[in-house]
Amino acid sequence: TRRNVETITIKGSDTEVNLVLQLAEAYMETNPAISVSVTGGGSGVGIAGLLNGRLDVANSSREINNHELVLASERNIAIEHFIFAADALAIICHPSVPIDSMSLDDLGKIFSGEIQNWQQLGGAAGIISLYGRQSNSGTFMYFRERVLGKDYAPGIKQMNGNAQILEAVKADPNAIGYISLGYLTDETGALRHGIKVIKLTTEPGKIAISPLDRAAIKAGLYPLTRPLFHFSNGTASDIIRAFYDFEKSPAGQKIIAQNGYLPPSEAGLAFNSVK
Amino acid sequence: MEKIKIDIQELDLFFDKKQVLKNVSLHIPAGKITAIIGPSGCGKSTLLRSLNRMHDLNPQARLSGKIMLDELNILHGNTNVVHLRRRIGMVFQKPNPFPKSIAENVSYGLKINGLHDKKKLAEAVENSLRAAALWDEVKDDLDKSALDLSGGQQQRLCIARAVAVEPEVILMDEPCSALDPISTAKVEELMLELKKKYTLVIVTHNMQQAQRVSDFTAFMYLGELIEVGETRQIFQKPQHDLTKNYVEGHFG
Amino acid sequence: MEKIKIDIQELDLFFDKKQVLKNVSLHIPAGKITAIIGPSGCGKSTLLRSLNRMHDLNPQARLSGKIMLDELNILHGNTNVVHLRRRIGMVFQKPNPFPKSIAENVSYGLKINGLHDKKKLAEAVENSLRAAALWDEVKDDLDKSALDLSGGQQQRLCIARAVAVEPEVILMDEPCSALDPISTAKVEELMLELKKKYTLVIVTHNMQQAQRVSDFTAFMYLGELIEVGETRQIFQKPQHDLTKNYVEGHFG
Amino acid sequence: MNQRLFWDKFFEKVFKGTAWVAVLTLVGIFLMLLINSARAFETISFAEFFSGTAWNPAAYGEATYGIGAMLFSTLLVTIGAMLIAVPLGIGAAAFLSEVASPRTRNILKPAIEMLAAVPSVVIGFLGIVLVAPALAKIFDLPHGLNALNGSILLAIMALPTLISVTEDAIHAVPQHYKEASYALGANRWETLLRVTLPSCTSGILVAIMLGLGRALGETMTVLMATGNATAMPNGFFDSVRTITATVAIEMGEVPFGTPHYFSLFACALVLFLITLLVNIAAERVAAGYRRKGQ
Amino acid sequence: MNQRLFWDKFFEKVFKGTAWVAVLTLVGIFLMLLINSARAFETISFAEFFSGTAWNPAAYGEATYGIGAMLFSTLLVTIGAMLIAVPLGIGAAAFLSEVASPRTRNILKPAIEMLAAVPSVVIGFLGIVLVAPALAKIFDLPHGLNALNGSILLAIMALPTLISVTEDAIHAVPQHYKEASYALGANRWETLLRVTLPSCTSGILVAIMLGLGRALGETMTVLMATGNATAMPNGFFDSVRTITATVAIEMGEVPFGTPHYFSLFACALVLFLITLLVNIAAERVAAGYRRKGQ
Ligand SMILES: Nc1ncnc2c1ncn2[C@@H]1O[C@H](COP(=O)(O)OP(=O)(O)OP(=O)(O)O)[C@@H](O)[C@H]1O
Ligand SMILES: Nc1ncnc2c1ncn2[C@@H]1O[C@H](COP(=O)(O)OP(=O)(O)OP(=O)(O)O)[C@@H](O)[C@H]1O
Ligand SMILES: [Mg+2]
Ligand SMILES: [Mg+2]
Repeated sequence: TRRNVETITIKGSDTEVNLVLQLAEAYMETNPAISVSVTGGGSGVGIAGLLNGRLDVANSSREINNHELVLASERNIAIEHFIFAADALAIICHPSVPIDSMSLDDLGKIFSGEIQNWQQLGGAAGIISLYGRQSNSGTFMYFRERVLGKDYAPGIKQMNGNAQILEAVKADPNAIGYISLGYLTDETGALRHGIKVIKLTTEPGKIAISPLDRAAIKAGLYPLTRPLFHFSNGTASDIIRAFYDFEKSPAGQKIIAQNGYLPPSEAGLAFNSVK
Repeated sequence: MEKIKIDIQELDLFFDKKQVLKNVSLHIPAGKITAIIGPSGCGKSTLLRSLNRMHDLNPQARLSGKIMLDELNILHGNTNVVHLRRRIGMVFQKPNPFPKSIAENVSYGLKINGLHDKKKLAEAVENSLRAAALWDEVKDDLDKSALDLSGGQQQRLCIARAVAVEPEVILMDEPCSALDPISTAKVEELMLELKKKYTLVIVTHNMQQAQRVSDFTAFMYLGELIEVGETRQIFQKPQHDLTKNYVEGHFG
Repeated sequence: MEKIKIDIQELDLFFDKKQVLKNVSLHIPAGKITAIIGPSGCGKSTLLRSLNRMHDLNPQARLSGKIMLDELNILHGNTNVVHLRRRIGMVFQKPNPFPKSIAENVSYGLKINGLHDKKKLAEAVENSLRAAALWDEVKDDLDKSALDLSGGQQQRLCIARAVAVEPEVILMDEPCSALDPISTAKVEELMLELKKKYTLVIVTHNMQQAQRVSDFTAFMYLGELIEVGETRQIFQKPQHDLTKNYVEGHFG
Repeated sequence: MNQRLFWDKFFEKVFKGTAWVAVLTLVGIFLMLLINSARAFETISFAEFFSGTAWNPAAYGEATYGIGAMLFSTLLVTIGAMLIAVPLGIGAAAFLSEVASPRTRNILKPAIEMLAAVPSVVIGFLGIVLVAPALAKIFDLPHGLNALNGSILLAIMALPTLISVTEDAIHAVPQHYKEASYALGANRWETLLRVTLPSCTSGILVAIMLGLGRALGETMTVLMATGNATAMPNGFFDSVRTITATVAIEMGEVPFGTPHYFSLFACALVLFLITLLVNIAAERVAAGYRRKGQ
Repeated sequence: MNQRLFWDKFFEKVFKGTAWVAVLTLVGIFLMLLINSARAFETISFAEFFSGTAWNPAAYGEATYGIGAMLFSTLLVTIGAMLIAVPLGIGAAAFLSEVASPRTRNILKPAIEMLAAVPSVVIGFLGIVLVAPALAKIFDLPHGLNALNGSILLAIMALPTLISVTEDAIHAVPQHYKEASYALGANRWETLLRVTLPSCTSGILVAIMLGLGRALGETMTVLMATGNATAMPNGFFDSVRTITATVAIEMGEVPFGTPHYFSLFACALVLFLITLLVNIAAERVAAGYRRKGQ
């Protein structure tokens, strides 16, 4: 390249973009010879970029799917993955909704359109108004895999980012939506105004867990916790590996925690193909 | 004395800083034809356009003085210019037909005044075009564009258009400049016909024409009204040297 | 016989389906003034505009026949119209100054012909304006917009503009229609001056003017060229009844 | 004279050259769309594409490629936008050129043209935080992220073009036409409606077509403010997803050369064809008008 | 007569009404931007905002809000786009109205207006798959996602507006001006350059301003094709991130009411002010031209 600097081009998940950007900056401060560029667009965009040969690393908040794996092998791309942090999805609704907790099953039925009225869950009558992300977002896919197991209701409003879901839910008395843990609280760590967090149960009878309950999350009890991935083509080069190492280091993990994200789970670390 | 239809009193007109009319006072008698003559650029068109407030459209024009149409103060800010122009029709120096059909050009004024009866409109179009000596040439092309007419045909069309709405006063700025002698004669006949009911003010460079049709003649020079009087008197016994030189300078 | 400058042979002209010129043949002698007369709408302007291919701009116009300028076939597809128009200048019936200053209007033609010397341009502007009897009125306003001139002033400006580029042939479509007798006399002087070097074709409705200035007169009627001959002959011994009626119908 | 001939030739070359570069670029884009679209129909049937109402290429089950609902949504939002923008735009243009004082005009005109540069995200944002709550309140809806919101925002985005181009077209109408009308006793509005506007139909048409193009092709704003739901809408109060929003969202994530990829080009082509049809129809109407008017 | 008076009043009301609705909407947007921008400067200093070159509101250490690099990038891309689009646009417009046969014109004009409706993503996409590799090859660069790519794409997007509006302005110049020029022996190009174009400067200005607005305000395309790097660029071959791209990227994710949120409005306001300045400057030039021309 022209300026005698090695570059890593990273693109993908909007959930990860701010976090990885900060990690990259902290990394570049100590390694001026390496330039890391980070952009968003959605997990799908990142993976597509990798498959189309235009990226070094794709950020993704979901696993790569079969369809993409087939394309990768057709194009002789060997996907390597690295989990560097974890995120949790919070379910939020308008404070006027008189429901505090629900089962994962009911949540799936709401988002797939089988339950359409708050009355069916014991609330006041009102057509449930769904807010989610767009199909290029990893969160969209993750939530569909994990919670629905089928297609979203066609009436779901696909918003452009976490902040927009947040604002839309605030304004709509029948709203329910999902957002990343990092957007739930403000700088001081307090829950943002105008929304309500729904606690989730995995099986009937079990106690409902709030995503604000750090201890429960650490213990792996909150059901919507997910790993955050980096994907690369083939075995990661030395400079990419060095960046991964920085993310694993205490300095890197501190940045992850500061941003409201979680360290990778044990299972995640074990799953990594880049060690 | 005749009844005065329009009374111009001490009219000054500036375009920006240039004074084009200088203290012009003139009586236009009702039911007569008044001709305004004078060398090119002396302010004839400007004076004519003052009478129906055409200078309103030009932000550079400033007028002072007074013009009365019967009891109506023409230059007053509260005067309804739409009503005023309805009463004072105009034929412009450069023929300016609308980019519409010949028939629509003539019926435009009637339509905006609320006449929508097709038969009556067609009649009025025919009568006006006949009066302006254009009917025979265009009767088969009434729905053709007026912009495709020859210069003289456009001029007659504009006369027909102005006559169609039957205003009380008709201002004509060189209405025969593009016309051959025969058409000119017909338009002059029309003027004599019109003055039975209406008041006419015409601008002309044709001294013979002024003598043939007008009852009164006003001579302008460099923005000033030099002399006005009965046509015969102006041409035969002009009071002023300037007038004398001008009307005698004619030839042919 | 005089040298023939322009030779029109069996010219037909249609606008769409309407025939406006019918088998017109006419010789324009070099160094003379040829006047074209005829009632309004008979095709005078159309004929004039054929000579410098102005109808090229109108897709509806179709011409057939032949027009020769010296050895040049004017209507031929390969003829360089730019050179042609450089040789044949034109004053249009409706004065059409550019929306530029008075000086720029006159110098335009010279500039596009490569004259850029400021002093020479200024001289040419002055000479042309003087020739068109406009200099005294506008000499202090040379950089004012030409659109603010009076009708007659615009007409003289267009004459000055056409004369400035010194074409071989000058076509003038009613060049004095908006002019007072004195300006008219000056423009006529100009024409007589010009014909010493150039060839002139004028359209006029003024029979006296035709008699005063032209050497030859052509009479048109409904698109046909009825008669052409020496001016005296046409006005005093017309061969054709139509001509006779027309020239005798004049009055004053 | 030789020099002059040289410049003649030179300018002729330059103008023809630029014209062809511009035109060929645009033609190239069109062809590129056409070729890529054609490949979509190797796997997707025409019938499914145009009559299907479900667009779900990333479906959990089988992918479906029906643009019905999106097409209807697009038309809904765009027609709504034009219904708002065209009268407002022409009215404002007429006001600026015929009524407002030169001073007012000199302030307002640049201000309006300036608004052509508001980034579409900002307008979309306004849709979420201002228009949506207002609509919800006025029409007593749970939320205002619907087709109407999109129409309003697109109208706002089309307005600068519409006003500015129309104003200029009105301004270019020769003064003597207006004088002739006034002298016959017509008032300002009659003159405007019967003389001025008919004399500049072609300019107004350009304004409308560009406004329409802007509305049809705009992505960000609709994507943010219409709720972006793929279901077939029942009216202006339902959330909708337009064709452009779909193309915008999915273009980034789709791997090259797949049916999904080609189908997005087919979507863009449909937008083209809509504009073309409207354009041809509008030209017809205007031509009829002009013919009558002459 | 009474009825006529009623309609007079009615139309007067309607036109004034529409004009005011349109104008107030646009003024409202402006005020909204202004107010939100003002709040940005409660926490961010003016000096930092305008002279700082690092834009990093989500920084690891302290957030920085300097629009220097972005502003320079925006100007680079936009000026580049205008340098390409304006000559091409005027050339093509002149060609269409003065040279092309009516047939050609009737085919090309709607085709060009149609291209105003190509969604910006599609153009951005072209930038990635066609223009970027071409640039990389021609100029021997590692990749073509740079300012030049953005300029080219924005020029393409501005072309339909530029061509269409300019063509119409040229078309509206009264025929008799051209006749006068031809009759003096001017050729087509001289007539165009010295008579026709000077008579429609205001229309061409509108075309340029709208094209500029489009280029400045466009998000998707630049976001996709310029490489989106926040570093200060050294020239057209560096990756850049424009102000609109920044606003577009960050608007979706920034929590409301934070300094970051307000700073995005300040960014949008800067875009406004650029357009305004250009507009005023252009009006001056044109007015000078007109004054000289009269
Ligand atoms: N562009 C055109 N399209 C169709 N018809 C036309 C066009 N121009 C002129 N005509 C018609 O051709 C005939 C001749 O017109 P022309 O302008 O040559 O007349 P003219 O002899 O100059 O008349 P005038 O003395 O009134 O100027 C007229 O009947 C006119 O209506
Ligand atoms: N809009 C204007 N702005 C500035 N000056 C003007 C304007 N209109 C006319 N003039 C000037 O005012 C004077 C009178 O013009 P006007 O048109 O009244 O002359 P006129 O007597 O009608 O001449 P003509 O017989 O040539 O038509 C002229 O010197 C002209 O240059
Ligand atoms: Mg006059
Ligand atoms: Mg004629």
